[in-house]
Amino acid sequence: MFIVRPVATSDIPALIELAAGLTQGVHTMAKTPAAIERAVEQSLRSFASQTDIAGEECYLFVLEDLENTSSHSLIGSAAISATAGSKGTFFSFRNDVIQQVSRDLDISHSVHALTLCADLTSYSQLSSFFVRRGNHIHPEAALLSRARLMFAACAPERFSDNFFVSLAGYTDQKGCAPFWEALGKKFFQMDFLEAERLVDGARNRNLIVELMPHYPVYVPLLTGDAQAAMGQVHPESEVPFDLLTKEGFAADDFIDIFDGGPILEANKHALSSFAHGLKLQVETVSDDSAPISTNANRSYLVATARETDFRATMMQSTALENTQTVRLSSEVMQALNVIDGDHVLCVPW
Amino acid sequence: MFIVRPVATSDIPALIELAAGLTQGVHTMAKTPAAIERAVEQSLRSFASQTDIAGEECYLFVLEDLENTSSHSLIGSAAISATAGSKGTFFSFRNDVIQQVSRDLDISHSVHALTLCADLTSYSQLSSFFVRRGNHIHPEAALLSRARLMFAACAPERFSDNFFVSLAGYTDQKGCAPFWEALGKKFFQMDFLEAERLVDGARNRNLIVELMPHYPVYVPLLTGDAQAAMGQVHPESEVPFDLLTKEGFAADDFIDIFDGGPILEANKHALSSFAHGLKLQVETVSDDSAPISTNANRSYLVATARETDFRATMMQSTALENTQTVRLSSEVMQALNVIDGDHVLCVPW
Amino acid sequence: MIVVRAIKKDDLDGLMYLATQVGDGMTTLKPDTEMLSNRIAVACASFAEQIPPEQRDYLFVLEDTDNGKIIGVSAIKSAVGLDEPFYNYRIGTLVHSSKELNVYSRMDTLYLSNDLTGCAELCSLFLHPDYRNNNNGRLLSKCRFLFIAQFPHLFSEKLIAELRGFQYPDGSSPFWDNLGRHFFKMDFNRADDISSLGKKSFIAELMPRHPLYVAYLPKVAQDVIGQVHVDTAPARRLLEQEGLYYEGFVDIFDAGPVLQARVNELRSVRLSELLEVVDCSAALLSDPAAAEPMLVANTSIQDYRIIVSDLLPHHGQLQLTLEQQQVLGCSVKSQVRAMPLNAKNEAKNEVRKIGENYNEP
Amino acid sequence: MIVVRAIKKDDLDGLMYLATQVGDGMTTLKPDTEMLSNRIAVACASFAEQIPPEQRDYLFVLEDTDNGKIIGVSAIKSAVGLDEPFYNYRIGTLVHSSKELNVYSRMDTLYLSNDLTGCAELCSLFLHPDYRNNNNGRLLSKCRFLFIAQFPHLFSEKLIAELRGFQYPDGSSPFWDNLGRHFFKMDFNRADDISSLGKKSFIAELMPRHPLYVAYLPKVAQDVIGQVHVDTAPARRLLEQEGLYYEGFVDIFDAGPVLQARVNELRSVRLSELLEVVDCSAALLSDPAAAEPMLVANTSIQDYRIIVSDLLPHHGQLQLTLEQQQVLGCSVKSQVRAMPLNAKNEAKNEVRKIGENYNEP
Repeated sequence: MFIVRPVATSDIPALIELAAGLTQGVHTMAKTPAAIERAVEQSLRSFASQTDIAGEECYLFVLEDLENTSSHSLIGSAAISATAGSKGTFFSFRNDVIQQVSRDLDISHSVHALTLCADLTSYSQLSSFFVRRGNHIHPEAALLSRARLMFAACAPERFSDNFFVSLAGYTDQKGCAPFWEALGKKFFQMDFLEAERLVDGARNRNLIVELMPHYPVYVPLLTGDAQAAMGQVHPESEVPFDLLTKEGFAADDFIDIFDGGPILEANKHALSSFAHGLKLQVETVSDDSAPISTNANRSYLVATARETDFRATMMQSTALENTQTVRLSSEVMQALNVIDGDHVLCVPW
Repeated sequence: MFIVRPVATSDIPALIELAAGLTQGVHTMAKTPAAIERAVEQSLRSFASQTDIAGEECYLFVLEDLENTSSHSLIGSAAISATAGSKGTFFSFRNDVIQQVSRDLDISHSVHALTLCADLTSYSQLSSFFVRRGNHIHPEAALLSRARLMFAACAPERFSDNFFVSLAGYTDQKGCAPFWEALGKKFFQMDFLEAERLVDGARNRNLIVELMPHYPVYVPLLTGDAQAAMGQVHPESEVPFDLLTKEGFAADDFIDIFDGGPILEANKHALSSFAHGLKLQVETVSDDSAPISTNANRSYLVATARETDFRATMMQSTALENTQTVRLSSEVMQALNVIDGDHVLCVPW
Repeated sequence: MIVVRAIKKDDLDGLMYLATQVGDGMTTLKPDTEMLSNRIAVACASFAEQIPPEQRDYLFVLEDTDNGKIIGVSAIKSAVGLDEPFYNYRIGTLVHSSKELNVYSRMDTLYLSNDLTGCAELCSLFLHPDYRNNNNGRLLSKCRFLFIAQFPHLFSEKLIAELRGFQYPDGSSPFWDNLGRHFFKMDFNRADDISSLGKKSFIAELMPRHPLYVAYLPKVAQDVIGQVHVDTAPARRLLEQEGLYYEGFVDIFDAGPVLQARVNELRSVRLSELLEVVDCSAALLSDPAAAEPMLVANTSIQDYRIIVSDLLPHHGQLQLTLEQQQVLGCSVKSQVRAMPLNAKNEAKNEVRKIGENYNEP
Repeated sequence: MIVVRAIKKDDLDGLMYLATQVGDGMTTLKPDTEMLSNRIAVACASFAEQIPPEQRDYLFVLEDTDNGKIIGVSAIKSAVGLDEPFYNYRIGTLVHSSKELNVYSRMDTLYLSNDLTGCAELCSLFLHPDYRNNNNGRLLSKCRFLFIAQFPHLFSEKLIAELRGFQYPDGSSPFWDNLGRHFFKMDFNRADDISSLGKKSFIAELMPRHPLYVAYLPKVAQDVIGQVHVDTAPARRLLEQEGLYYEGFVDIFDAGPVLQARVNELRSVRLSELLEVVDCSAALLSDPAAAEPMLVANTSIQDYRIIVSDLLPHHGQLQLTLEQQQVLGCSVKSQVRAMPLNAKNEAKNEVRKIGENYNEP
């Protein structure tokens, strides 16, 4: 059984071990022990904060395999920031269309251009998603990715109405990004991985506005390689990409300023966890050994509806769409730490 | 009793009479007899067209007072274009935010700028709204304004997924627009009303890209008057503004390039006529003299669900939210030209 | 004798013949009777000062007085860009630097501009192949500088000359292929037709308007910015010797350089002198050993005439033969304006080539 | 006698005293011992050619040899913008025209640019009030042009000078108030402090980067673009007479003009001559009635010295008194470089004022 819960200080060693599997330039999860410690501390502060507007909070969740009793039970992590620009302006390239008109030649056509913009600064940002052995869509990966949004659905005042995720873009075997070669490198005068290392994966630092172009970049002037890489996702990010598009995220309007990777964004109303989430009251199953129902053929993600001690897991159930209550197994109730009469948020799988 | 129906050739004299009440620079309805004839012909062609993608169609509707048997029974008109840019690129100013950062001064602030853009070109556009004696929100004004969207909801393949309306901006008693004075006039070298007359109210002509600025216009550099006029609606357009915002339209992202007036836009899912429209089957009331129901205390707009011979009117009814059928009075049925078993679209008032 | 003079109405036939000898690449001298007769009419009105200075188009012809043939032409347009926008790319600099990363990037940028609007332009130079010898090419080009020196009040502050840019032997332009072509979704032949009608501004409307970093272009396109066509290199040097400089403006199609000068810094304006005509029959005033070719022009705008003579001025006087006086339409005691044909630092071998390959658009 | 010479290490006290006499508005000469001794160190290394040409800062002092006092200073910075970006607004032109409406709008535009990156800059001129007489001001300014003429290979293609822009008597700038202020959400005093530390680039980062139409500005701000402060008008004319022009670059704060010149077009480069020193004890070579003030400099970079003398050169020779030779560190048969102090077209009355109000930033 898998659960997602807020990170705890005691998770730090496991996170450091987990981080050994990260690929540079792909994963946004903290990599060094010091960075991991800072991220955990910030998350503890964030969960503990009394806040009614989105600020500097960043919530870090871990995925735990309850059946694995070794020290390797922690198999993934994912985060959500209240606002992308809490520590500065979050920069991205907006896909703009510029209209070119020549009356006398009777020609009117549109040209694509990339404009450095701060549009996503006030959005909430999903980041740091990583699951060990994560090259296919395992249900637990979906649980980890979506649990963040279920938390946001339970505590909407802590987040923006809009969410985005920036996914790693295309790089070749040597870690070389064609989009970077055509654009960023000309201003930064260094290789992609070197730049990512120096800025620590951040897109909200002032040096970006110091170095990046201030004028629209006409797409037709980029190399063919670079144009092909625009919006293309890194193979290692295909799993989160699929999970997120299924959740309701859409890629189109923005791309990453470094590698041209896709930025997925959505209004909360477009996201399943908000739109199709069902807030139900827990009803105990009297006889735990008996099956909950012979019709328990639907898969749901289920999470605590409370803001403190958040927990999320997966379960099978009968259809819940027209009910006010949900029957949980004692195993699930224990995992979520809920009792009869508590509220939970259920989202169809 | 008021109905909205597609314009007919026989309406031309009444439309010409109606147009006498138009204010230049405010109303987008056709003003000259020749222009009115063209608009009517285009509308007839549009309704008659077999189309499954939005193209050059423009549908013109009239509001008729069935109880007025004089020649003045036609009291309003409104139109909806399948795409704003059918005859060219539709230009507007997009409200952009440009981020200004100085690392060493530790300052980061955003500056508003207006960018000439073609973003609305593929949207469907509402226009030409005018009702005689229209300075307050009469129910029939709402009927006229919303009937267009009910038609769109019945024939979504004829329209874009996104809609907008450009409303007249602020002008003073002399027809002088402060926004124009600060911006357009410097490029056009003529007064606002003169420019509106020359371009015939259009925002999709190539001369716009020839004359208007190609670079973002920094809002702080505009005069105070001009800044105050941005997004401000002309007094004569307050009625449509209120109707449209109630329908689900929002102003914020775009303004008109000439007078700075608000451009309201919405995805169709945000519009009541789409989101809250109920497609129901007509059930005849057996005894017409008896009240339909003593609980008929809800107001609805009701329109034919067919694409040809569209009709819309208002009625009182019981709540329809959980029903599959609707009972219509014979008067309404006659006005809509529907019979038992036909489908109608009902939208809460 | 060879003389350059203001064009006249009855030069149409001569000009038409000349225009038939012009190859491609010269957009302003096509063998089109209507076009040429219109141009002659404007030029005659210009020399007659019947139209406002900024509308004028001074057209000069090179005539062989021995047979009355018109064997060359050149022009000064008083002001460009007043009818339709005159576009260029201007090369600018933007510095991007971050102390935090210790990065300093100095980037060249291209700005689509109309900055040269209102400048006077040297244009339309063509010399018949049979006469590409002696000083004919240089006379035809330089006559315009002496004209400006004589009538500086007729010209705006700046003078420009557009030069043909780099092309491969097959006529293709690496600059166009890597920039303009991306924005010009039209068959190249049509583009070329439109351009040769002088309708550059129509095409410019389709070019990117936001500043472009030159670094976006492939190196092969970057390298030719401001470079002239190989055949135009001698013309470039000649203009530079007269005081024109490349100041970072280039053609939007082929990135050929625009040379420019302040009118009052031109060699002709600084160094030419008004001299009194003296007859040649008396003893030579100046040392014949020191003789060098001089440009000598009369001071009449309506019947402007200019020749090359070999005698040096002496104390404000210049000796001319009777024939020279007749060709210039002047006589003893008349004033003429003169300056050495060659600039001090002119490398003679190079400028000899002028006229052979000189093509102004 | 009054001499201008390359600064030396032990001039720190003299320079400090001079700096205490400077009022506001001169950001590069503050009475700060550390700053000044650093600057002197760089200047000494510059004259000694111990640092690369583009890093050099040539500092000249005006000394009264009668009492050894330092009474003035001026400088040439070899290249601007290489440490931190050097920003200006460049005035460009954009034409908007529609034949359909018969509208033709020629609009001036402001582009935030680093185009002048790498140019040499004239700066830091200050003359003690007690010595604002005779030719001292002009010597102090013009000594730099003769220096450039002697060592042109040390300088980049272009030379600039930033001049103070228009201000109201209360010190406010209509250009700043109508442009910069809107983008600079910071107390003006703080802005001024930062600016006076030479941190202009920090402020430029906050200025609008997209091209601005000048027509957006109120007329009062438009009118002062490229206008100098009333006290700076004489300095502007002096620089223009040496061959500098306003080419459309202005300061981002007050829109004061940047004057610029190609180094090889400077009056000093074109007209100064190398002459052989001849003793004065013999008969005068040149006509004393035709005497006019000449700038005369030695040819040593390390111990550069320049004075004003009254005798004209004659056939490549120049007579100097023994004292003049001593002050210049030269002797008979030495070479010196000289040119007339005043340009031909200088209106003497105007330039007399130089030094009184001349403030280079």
